[in-house]
Amino acid sequence: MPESNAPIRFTIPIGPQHPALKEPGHFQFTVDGEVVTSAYVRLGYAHRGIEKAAEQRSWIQNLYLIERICGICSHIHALAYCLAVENLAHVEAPPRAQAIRTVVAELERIHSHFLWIGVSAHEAGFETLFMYSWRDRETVMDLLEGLTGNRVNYSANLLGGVKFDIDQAQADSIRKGLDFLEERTRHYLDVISHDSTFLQRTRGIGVMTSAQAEVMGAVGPTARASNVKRDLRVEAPYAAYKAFPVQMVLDTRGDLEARFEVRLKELFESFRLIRQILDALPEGELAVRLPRRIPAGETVVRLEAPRGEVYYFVKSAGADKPERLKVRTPTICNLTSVIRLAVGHQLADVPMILAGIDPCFSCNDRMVQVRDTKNDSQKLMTWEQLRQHGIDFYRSNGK
Amino acid sequence: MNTQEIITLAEGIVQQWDWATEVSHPRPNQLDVHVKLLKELVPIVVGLRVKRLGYLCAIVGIDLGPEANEMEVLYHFCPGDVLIALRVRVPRQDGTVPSLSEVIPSAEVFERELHEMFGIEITGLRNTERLYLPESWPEGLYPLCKDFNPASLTDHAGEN
Amino acid sequence: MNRLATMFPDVFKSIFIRPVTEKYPFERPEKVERLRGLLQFDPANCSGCGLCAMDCPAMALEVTMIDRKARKFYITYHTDRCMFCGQCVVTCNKGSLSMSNDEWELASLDKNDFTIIFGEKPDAEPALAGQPAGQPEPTKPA
Amino acid sequence: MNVLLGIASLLVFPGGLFLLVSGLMYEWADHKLIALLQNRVGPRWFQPFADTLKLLMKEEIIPDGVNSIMFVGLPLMALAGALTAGLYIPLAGLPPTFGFPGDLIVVLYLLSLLTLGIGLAGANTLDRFSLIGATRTLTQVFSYEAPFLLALLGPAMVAGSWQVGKISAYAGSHWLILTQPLGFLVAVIGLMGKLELAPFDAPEAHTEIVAGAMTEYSGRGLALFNLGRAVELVIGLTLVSAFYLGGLSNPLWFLTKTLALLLVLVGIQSLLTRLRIDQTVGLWWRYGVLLVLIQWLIVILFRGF
Repeated sequence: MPESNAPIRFTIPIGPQHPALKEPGHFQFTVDGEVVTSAYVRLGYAHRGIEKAAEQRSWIQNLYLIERICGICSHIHALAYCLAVENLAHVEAPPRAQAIRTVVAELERIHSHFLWIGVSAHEAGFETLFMYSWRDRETVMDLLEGLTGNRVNYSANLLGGVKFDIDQAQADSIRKGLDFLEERTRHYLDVISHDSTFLQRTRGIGVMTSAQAEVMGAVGPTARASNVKRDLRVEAPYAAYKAFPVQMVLDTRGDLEARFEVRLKELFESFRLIRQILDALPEGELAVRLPRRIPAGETVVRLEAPRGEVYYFVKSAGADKPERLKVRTPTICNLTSVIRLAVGHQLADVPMILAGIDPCFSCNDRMVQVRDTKNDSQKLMTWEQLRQHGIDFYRSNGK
Repeated sequence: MNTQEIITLAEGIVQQWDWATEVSHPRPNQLDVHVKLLKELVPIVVGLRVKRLGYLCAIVGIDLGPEANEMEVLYHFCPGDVLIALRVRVPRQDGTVPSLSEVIPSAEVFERELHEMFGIEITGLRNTERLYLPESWPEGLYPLCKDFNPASLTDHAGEN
Repeated sequence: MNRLATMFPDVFKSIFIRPVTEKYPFERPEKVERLRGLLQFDPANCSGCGLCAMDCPAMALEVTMIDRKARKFYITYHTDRCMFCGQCVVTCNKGSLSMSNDEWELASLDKNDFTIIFGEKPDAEPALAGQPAGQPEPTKPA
Repeated sequence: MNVLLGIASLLVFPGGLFLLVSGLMYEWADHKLIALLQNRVGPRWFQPFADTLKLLMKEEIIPDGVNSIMFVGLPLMALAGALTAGLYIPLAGLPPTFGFPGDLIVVLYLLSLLTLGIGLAGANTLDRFSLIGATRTLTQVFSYEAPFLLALLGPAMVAGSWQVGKISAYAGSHWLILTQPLGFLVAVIGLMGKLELAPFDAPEAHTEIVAGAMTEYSGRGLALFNLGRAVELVIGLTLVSAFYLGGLSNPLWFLTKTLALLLVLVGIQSLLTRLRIDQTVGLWWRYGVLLVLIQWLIVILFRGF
């Protein structure tokens, strides 16, 4: 309750159940008229205790548990887990399996980005773009279904390889689908960068500078739209990205429009990469066998999910179950940064800013509380302050 | 900066605390730093951060079990494809680590999760409200500890 | 050049084409070759080893051994627990399991329809039934 | 006999029942056409009726902290206003049932009653979405009302009368869309603002503020507001097409012209992104008013006075 002589603040709660959010999350925005003066997040409504559950299941069973962390980027989670387990077991999946994993990962990226265009268009109130982008998303989902037998939760991975092969007919249907999708992507890129009513809602909104993005630890397309070079496919190539490199898509503007453009331009890279892999699919086995007990050790795997960097820490004690499994998803990194950007914007822009990072709360699987009042935001240090802080620390240590 | 340069740079920074740390290379792109003196943790982090090696990927807590009677906290910094792991050991009961949130804002989330899941106290954390466990979660029960038994929860399930 | 109504070509075209909406119960989607539907069992080579049950992440399979020597056993398949991941098909090295690609409409009003018995289940449980093979101690969800 | 006829005209045609049914049918047409443009199937013809029936059958929950008389009364007032306005306009191509000099202004204010009702209903509840929605609704009223009114007064000026029946009769022989295109444009956009159709749906932008002012309404109250809006859709379409599209001389013309106008509205709805409330206000006062004043200037200059 506001104090009697304090200016009356108006708090708008968004979520856990709200039409703008397809997943549960709770946001509180204090508004002054239409302008947001503070923002507050609380997540974790989709917390399922997966990290604990994983300690009680066998290595193989976990693969499917992990795949269900997120419905959109299910493959990348399973892939990260597989790579971690293979790492621990000192096995490498055969090159053909790696290539197929990469194809599925890129198809998933296309699927995720198309979904995201639709969601953000919906937040912006552009229903037609929403409907058309989701219509076209069906194409990539059908491709994935044809390839793996399921539209979501593809279960393409096995510990040590993949389940499904890509034969000539599959490759042809994927190529055909990609041609259509590429044409559509070109069209959507035109729409989001030239439609004047849409640009009114994206241009100059939610600007995050490169320095801010770096300090607050943004990842994925959100960071790249602010010209932060952070793409693990380039920095630390995994699976088949070593043999088939990708280009990093960067933008300097850092606003919503840049985030849109980065994501769509990334799709062209995906199309190109998938075609390239299909043309030069390495021959060989699909999977190698892994022991049921994984040797003791610990490993960290970081992959570039459609939304940004996923991080997996897996520790084995040599048993048939993991000792500790830790997942960190991209949303948690981006949410803390972007929620601060909402302050000072119109309430109408907030759903767009939220959607701009492509939040995934079930992925996130944890709860954040970032109270961002005006005092608190001063806790954020600029590089200069940080440098000074560092010098002070060195001094106090007599160095 | 390539992998080798980053590793060398990081090692150079950590060397300044050689009385408090122990460095090892489990993998070519990984640098493990065992921090033996807790109060040196934040200065080391600042040292890394100033050289732009301070992209904090995650903070991982590991319960080493009742026999070891210790918990391990891992701070993973991931500049490029390098992994710098600061490892800290704390006692299983009343373990305490300093907060990094003054230096790295995004650390707050990870630290609160750490506190919630392992019962490790974080000194200097501004906000210690419940993080991702429900409000009705019993006090002093830390789900990621090895001796936590999920079945014990059924006793509390009827409360709300 | 920024302009209004960039979606006009789509909108105009859609007047002349059919809606893409699938009228599902009336029009059936095309059959997908690799679709993972209901699990099928071929008893020919099955030895009742129970590996499938061990690897099943959803504990949808239970192998019950009646007589280990005579290789008499039956498998209980809980379709309501199954999440159609296909791990059991990969795990089975005898090729006894496969997934149907046209049986995927599994909704039912009767709970009993969700339990399918592979093999022959004796009418009465024998008093000295063997331990469930392969199945680890079932951890009951709280 | 006259009394019976009067009651019939109030309850069945052109008032009451006819307005309600045609309102719901036009609402369906609106949804169906949008679906068509978005490559979807869209609802079947009885969907709005089913929705209304369902809402009428549901329990109406009166939240704590509201003035319950206002809470129940406002939807009634809004619907009554919209239905009354229907008596003064050439519905179904027939001349208006009632008329008196200057009834155009009365019709416009009766139509505003709906928006006002929604705004007050939102302000009446303690819900934060409703309050924001109410603020936005009322802000929007103040931005579109003046240009819309001015745009409809353009035809009144050339017809030399402020009576809907007479203007519509005059417009029957003059296609005013050709002589007053700017006025037509402002009238159409104004109508969309009045009906809170996309892209002017900021007051009920459900990704931001759920259902805006009507968030707390359920059951009967929501049904009445929805009916009121459906009726207003018909009346608005009738007015604009009667004034600008060469009059409504018979039911066939009525159907053709209003549907053609609806198609224009649907096209605009499906092609534009929702405007923020500040952008809406800016649009109206910067361009809407300016355009309509230019139109007036042209009309005045050519009429010569």
